[in-house]
Amino acid sequence: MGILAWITLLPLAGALLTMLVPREEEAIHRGIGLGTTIVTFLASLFILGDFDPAKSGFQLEVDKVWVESLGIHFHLGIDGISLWLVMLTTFLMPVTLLSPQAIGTRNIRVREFVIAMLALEAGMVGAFLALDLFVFYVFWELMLIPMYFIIGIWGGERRLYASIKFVIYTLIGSLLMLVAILYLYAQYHAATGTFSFDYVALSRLTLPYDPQLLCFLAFGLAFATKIPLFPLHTWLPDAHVEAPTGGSVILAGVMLKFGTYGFLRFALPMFPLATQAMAPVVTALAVIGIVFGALMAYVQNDAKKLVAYSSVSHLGFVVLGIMTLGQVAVQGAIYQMLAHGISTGGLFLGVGLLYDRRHTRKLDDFGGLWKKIPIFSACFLVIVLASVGLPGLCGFVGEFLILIGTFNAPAGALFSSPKLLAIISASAVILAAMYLLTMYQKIFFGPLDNPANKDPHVRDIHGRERWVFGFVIVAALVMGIYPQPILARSEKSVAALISGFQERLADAASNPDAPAHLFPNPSAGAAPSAAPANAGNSGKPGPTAP
Amino acid sequence: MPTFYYLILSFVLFLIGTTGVLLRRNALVVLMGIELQLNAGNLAMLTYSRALGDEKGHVFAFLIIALAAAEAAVGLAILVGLFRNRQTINLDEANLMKR
Amino acid sequence: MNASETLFNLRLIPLLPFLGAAVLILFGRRWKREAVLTVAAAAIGGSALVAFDAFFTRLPAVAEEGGLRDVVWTWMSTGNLSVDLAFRMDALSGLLCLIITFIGFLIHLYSAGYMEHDPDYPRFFAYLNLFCGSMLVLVLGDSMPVMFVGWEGVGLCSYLLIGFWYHETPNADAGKKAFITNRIGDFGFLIGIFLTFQATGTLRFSEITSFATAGSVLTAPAWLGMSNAFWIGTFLFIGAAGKSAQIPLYVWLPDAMAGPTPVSALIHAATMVTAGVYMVARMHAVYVLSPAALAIVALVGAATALFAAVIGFAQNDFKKVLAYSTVSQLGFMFAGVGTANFASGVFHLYTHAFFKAGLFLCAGSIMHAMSGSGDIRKMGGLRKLTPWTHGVFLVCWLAICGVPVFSGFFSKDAIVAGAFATGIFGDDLSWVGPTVGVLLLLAALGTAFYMSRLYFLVFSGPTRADAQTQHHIHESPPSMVGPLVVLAVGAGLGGLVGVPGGLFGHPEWNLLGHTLETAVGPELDVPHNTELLFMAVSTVLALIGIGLAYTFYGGGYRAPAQKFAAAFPGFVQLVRDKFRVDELYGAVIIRPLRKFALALFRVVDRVLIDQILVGGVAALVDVLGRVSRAFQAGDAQRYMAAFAIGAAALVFFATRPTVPSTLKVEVSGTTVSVDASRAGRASPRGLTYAFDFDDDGRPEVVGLKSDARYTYDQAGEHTIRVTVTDPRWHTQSKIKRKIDLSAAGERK
Amino acid sequence: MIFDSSQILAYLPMLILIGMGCLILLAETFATTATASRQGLAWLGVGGCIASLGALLAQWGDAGQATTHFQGMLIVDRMALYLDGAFLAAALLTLLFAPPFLREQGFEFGEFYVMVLFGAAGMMMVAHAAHLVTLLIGIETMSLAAYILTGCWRRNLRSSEGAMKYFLMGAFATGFLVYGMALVYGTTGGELSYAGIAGKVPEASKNPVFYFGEYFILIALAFKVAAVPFHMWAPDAYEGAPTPVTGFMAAGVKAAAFGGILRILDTAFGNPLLVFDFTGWANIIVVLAAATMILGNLAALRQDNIKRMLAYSSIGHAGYILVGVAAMGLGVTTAKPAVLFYLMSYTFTTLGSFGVIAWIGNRRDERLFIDDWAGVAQARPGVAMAMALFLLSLGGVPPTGGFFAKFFLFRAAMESPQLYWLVVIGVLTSVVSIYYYLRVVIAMYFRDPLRPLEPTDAASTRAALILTAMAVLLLGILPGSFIEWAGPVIGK
Repeated sequence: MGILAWITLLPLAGALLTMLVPREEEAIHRGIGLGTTIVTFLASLFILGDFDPAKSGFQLEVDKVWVESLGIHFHLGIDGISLWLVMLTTFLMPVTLLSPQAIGTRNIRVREFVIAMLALEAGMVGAFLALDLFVFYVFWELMLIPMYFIIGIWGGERRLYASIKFVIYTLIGSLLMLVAILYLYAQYHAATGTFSFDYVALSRLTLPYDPQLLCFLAFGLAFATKIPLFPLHTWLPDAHVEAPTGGSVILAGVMLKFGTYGFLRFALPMFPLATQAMAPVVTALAVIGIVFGALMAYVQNDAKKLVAYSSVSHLGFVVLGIMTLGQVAVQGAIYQMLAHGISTGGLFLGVGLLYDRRHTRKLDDFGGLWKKIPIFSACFLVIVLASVGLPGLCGFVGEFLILIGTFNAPAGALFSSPKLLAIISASAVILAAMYLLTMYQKIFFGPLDNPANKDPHVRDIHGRERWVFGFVIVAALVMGIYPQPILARSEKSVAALISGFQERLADAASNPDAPAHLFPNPSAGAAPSAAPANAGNSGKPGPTAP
Repeated sequence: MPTFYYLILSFVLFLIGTTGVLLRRNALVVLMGIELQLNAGNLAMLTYSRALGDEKGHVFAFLIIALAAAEAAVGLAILVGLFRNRQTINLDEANLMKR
Repeated sequence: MNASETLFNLRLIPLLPFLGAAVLILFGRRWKREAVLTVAAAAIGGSALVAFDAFFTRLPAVAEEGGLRDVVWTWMSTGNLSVDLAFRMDALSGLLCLIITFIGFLIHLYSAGYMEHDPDYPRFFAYLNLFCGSMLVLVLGDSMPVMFVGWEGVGLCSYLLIGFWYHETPNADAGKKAFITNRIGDFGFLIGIFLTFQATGTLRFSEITSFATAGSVLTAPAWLGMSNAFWIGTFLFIGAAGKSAQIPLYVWLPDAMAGPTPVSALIHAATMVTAGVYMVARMHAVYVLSPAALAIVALVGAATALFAAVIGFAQNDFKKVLAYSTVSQLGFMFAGVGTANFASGVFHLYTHAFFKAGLFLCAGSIMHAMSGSGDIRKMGGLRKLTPWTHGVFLVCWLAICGVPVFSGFFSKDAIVAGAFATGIFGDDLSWVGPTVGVLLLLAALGTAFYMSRLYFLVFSGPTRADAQTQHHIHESPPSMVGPLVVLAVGAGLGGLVGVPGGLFGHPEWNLLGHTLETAVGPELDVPHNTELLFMAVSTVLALIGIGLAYTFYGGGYRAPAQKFAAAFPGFVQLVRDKFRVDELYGAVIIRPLRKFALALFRVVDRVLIDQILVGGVAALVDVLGRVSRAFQAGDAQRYMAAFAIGAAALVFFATRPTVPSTLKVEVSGTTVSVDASRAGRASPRGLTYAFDFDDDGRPEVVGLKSDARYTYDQAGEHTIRVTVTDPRWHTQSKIKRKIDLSAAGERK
Repeated sequence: MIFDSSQILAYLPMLILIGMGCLILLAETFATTATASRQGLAWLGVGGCIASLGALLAQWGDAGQATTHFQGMLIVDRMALYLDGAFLAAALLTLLFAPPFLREQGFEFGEFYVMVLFGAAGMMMVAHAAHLVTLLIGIETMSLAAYILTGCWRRNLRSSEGAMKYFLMGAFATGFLVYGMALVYGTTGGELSYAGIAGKVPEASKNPVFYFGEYFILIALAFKVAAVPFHMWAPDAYEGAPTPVTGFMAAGVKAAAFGGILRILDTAFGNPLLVFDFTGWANIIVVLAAATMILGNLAALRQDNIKRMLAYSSIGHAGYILVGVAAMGLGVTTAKPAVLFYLMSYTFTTLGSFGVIAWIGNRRDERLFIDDWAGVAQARPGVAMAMALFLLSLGGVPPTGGFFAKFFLFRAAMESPQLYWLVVIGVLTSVVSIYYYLRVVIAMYFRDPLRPLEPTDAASTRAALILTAMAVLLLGILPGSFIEWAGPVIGK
């Protein structure tokens, strides 16, 4: 078995192991959870070592037959796009489990929590790595269940409502995606006479315009809900507020990325015509989300809700970057996904710690905490600033690349006025400072006048907590100062993706009503040189909507 | 066209049976309605059998008669059970389970 | 680009303060104060040594070729964008480096005394080091993004230091205000970066400079008829206005005085706030391509200079007066660079750094003496009580007023004379230069007035402080006075490096201009007569200002001052309230924004999406669920009835011939052809189609074919009825359609 | 009429069940009232099922080619044997789940086990039927057993009421079935075997009466699978029946009826003349499927009684399976295996879930309301996990058999463009279904217990639960062989 299969299955093995330990041994459960995730992280470092940045295609592939007669293969592979998302997952997991607050205030059923988190990790890693659409779908659904339990069992007051909302929102989209996958499968069979769910094979399929649009909408709905794109975002604040800290961290840090990752990996390359037609809508929603999320965050009094809405805003940037389909912006979008994982994960860890100390998340209940817990305050400040997008920390690089890439996208390529969109989006740098600093100030600055804040229980971070925040801060700093290693490894894959998209678009646009057929040259033929990202797609009129 | 008349008769019987099932409240009478339906089937079967000169229809009719008997046996047992529990076999009074 | 770029460990210059900050943050809490100070001062001192070494021994040799460059590593490189984490020192950034490290070092020393009793001593020095590092990144940045790192970094430090005494809400608010206002500027800066990248394809300053030539794409019209250079310049200037507190983004700077005074001296007077000026100078090559952009810079600068000076007339807080003075002086600098007189703008930046830092440190020293109060109404007579401070303040005061020989005289004069003499604006905008000049002269008069007012109210006459405070008044410790004296020397004599040597036939006497020439182009050539004229005029104005102030405030509040206040109470109050700009912003922007967001949250997010859209679907499903349950009434006979009805319906509908939902009708003239087959399906076997075209009940066409043609006698409205019959069942389906022939004909 | 040993052997599974049933009847007369001897009866039944399963497996290899026996009345093919496996599993699991339940509720009779065995035999007959006579006999055997099982909880009001409703409506449907058979018989010129009917269809389809016959048979079978609008017996009968019986009914009766539908529609009425066009049954099935999916799942939403909720859910599942039947009608060859796989997976899942429901209650406290399930996961994590697995499988969430079942089914349906909209309805109603399945999960996992749990615990229940859970997981992780046994998965 290849390393990819290992890191997918390791967490599952850990979960099984945890099941075997008696319920009372909570320390052992935590130990197994932490140990498994750390081992997984170390294993994922091997991927990093084996990864060849000069290749654009998939590497380290694992391909095992699952259901032979249907052409379902347990096919995993990694490229520059998924590489870092997997690393993010394997990094955030041990950090989260290290945090004593991960399980939240309902400190019960540690064993189940560890099992759920490990199953979640397996689902997430698998979904990032899956190269078979069916396997992707299975993992996609698989991560839903543990997260549902995490919210529902260890969540807050309204956890039932939040968990069911989360599931229903996500399922509607994902089941329609399943229908679209099945449709692709049938069309692929019609075009070639063979059955396959293989990503590489299916992504060569060029559909006529109308089915493309429907498939794009089906996939897009699943992804847009996950991101979440305005106006599908209302599950997010609820889910985040109710989820325990660990759940929030993973939900915001990794799971939201599946939406954007899905767009990048599936929706765009497979349905170029539909992408072209829908780009104005999607980007408009993204930009609305950027501003809207920021404004919503601005008026929240609940720290977790505020951070949740900030995710809506930040993920809007990612969508914007992806939809430009320019090298710089897409790279920025990938980077922003990682940065958001680190910074927002850190924010949730921080808010979780505050809740642990104070049993409230209302900003008005805090004030002057710096005096009481200076080390944590400093750590939290760094994370807040990373989220604000301060240069030198992780948040800046992604936002900068997205905005500069969007700004310089050729007008009319995918949407009419990229400059305007970039300018509107850039206003979020102001709004981000407004809401995050307001939050920070309300918590840590001002007089320490609330007696509850003077309670001796409000301790500064110590022990494991220091390591948790230390890891997050180091990651944020390193990613802010030296992003190039990350960018360099995704460079080729992104370039291939974009040039492949352009070629596919040209192929599909040449006759939008042609029956489903295979695009002659799969992504392997994509020019590996850092192709001028925006060349070639200018002036090609999109098909009119039906 | 005597065959046709018999068929009409069987259909009328079927309708009468159905009507009885739908309108009468007493479970026993409803059971009778069902028997009527089965016998309408019997009649149609026999009519065709006779018209076609085919023996299978007769056999089938015997089968249906046996079946009706079995059903009646089981059904009556069930109704007895119901009556024991409720002291009535009026259908509209047995509506403990709904919605 | 330049083959002869020389590598030099420039990275050490910002790195040392950063390391100092990191060490202090991680370990400082457990250290003694001496150790903290040693680390902090060593960090910035070491940085200063490297900077001086680089500037004086390494730079001259390569200044002509673009200066020293140090690439740490590739920062971001993807697609056509490539940004190195690289530093570059040329004359301009070198000069700034010297100012920052030198004044920064002095202020570290000064703070040792000033912050002596503060419990957060290590945190303060950590911030200070962090600031110095960021500021050095800002000036040494080789490309716009790297500069932006420093740009935001100093904003952060400013935020942290303003809110240093965070436990008081106004301080924290002031910090936040500073950061957010700066962010508005940063927004402009970002757009400027994007535009630059789009136009030039690079973000390195040296490449931008060599790209920016008259015929390049920068001068091509881009949007609204203005050139790329104009938009780049304008957006960058928004950034500069935010950082350097120009109209309309100046509001944060006066509030920033909530921070410790050394911070005000270093950040909000000498270094950070001048970053905007530095940036305009750095981008001079682009700016000179767009006189219109320069005009905006110059006019905003001049207007700010005057406006802030006027506000300075009526402020009663020592540091507030100095703050508005800073805003005003920054306006001078922008007017300087805005008239394409970049060297003079930088020159003023340099002199201002000394005298304003000196003034602020004096303010700190005096507030130290006055038990922390900065209310000048309660001061007076401090000349004797704090002699050293007085002496330093005197020098700096004369420098800022523009009294000859003192540093401010030369730099201010260079700007004013340049404004009148500049030819950059061409014919269309020729009015800009003189307008700017006149505004600046008025501002200079105002400067002399309010600074003199400050001087007289604080130092002359009898003291107005209450007895208890008076008792405590004392001169500051040597660690504070020492730096003051050094700054006073700089403020007094610093102008000599930029004397207009041309007047005396020795242009090389203008050391500064000569040095900067490699970085920002040659100094503006001002005719000797003009130069002399404005030297005279500004000297006279300075003296008038001082005299006027003496009349009003010499030795305390004199009768004319009181009379004036009594005569125009409204105006005086308005000025004292800073023209109520903050309130205006609050009412027009900030509160409406919050209300808007709140309304959006309540209406769109909660009600529209969550309740109506999502809740609506859920409620609909729920209602359907209840309805579905309602069928199940518990009565077995109803169940059987449903069974029977269902069976009947099934049989009924399964035996109806299917017809399309609408008839397909094609019209040509008065001839119609009708197709009653279901879309895409072959005609079902055995069905009879009857077409009744004239609505008389009798079909015109009857047959097995599902389509028919018919020609009407006349146009008008007709109804077509089609009856489909299945002969086996004698079941029928009917469909009809109305057509309007005349209209249809016309449509064709 | 010639009997030879091969014919007997072919029906050995069925015969073993019947024989074992008779044996139990006999044995009961000798059985004492002691619990142990009653238990022995159940184990006899289990033994019968296992023997029958063995006989089934023995002939699996030969069944690759379909063979008819008894002059075309019965047929042995892979589909029938596959379904037989499901029936046997249902019977076996029922015999494992039921005894503790019956003992606890105080009506442990040997006849119960006999009826389960006879019912299973009837189901087999339906699956093997290639003739209207055998179809009728099979359906009636199965149904009569089911009526009795429903009503056997004599002291229970709901049981007798449910049995009465089930019986009356069932008999009513039988009336339709018999009448329909008569009409088909007559209009085809005296044909009763499927092959014979199929041969006469071109002629008979000219006669409208033939369609009446066809529709009536269809309606009767639709009644058995509880398709809307012929579903109304199901909630009441499911609620009233003793819980293990509910599982048996929901799984076995449904699977058998679908087996009958598949075969009769595929062979007797498989002529395109009858499938397509406005009079075609494909139309009817499509409409029934849509209505069944929607109504079943919506009505389940508001149920608080878990048995009733699962009853409505089983109606919904009938809708999904009807999608497969429609796909088969539209010429999708892969639809039939998908339906079979669905039935197999549904059998295990349903039996498992009703097994847990039977397990959780006791004589005083049946715990049939969802609120009663609060905190089960804390008291008994293993059973809660099994139940969650079953519910997720019913909802079609990986990695469970239910997921693959839906997946195969929808995949097959997607081969026919006319069914896209049906698939979309299918997935949307699945989302709805997830909502109500999760209500139970919520109660079990997310709520704190209200009162201590006193389940009807027994080794056989545990064994059965482990079996079902493993089967559901196995079907969800390695579905390959199971779907391939069901028939060709790749069309065209």
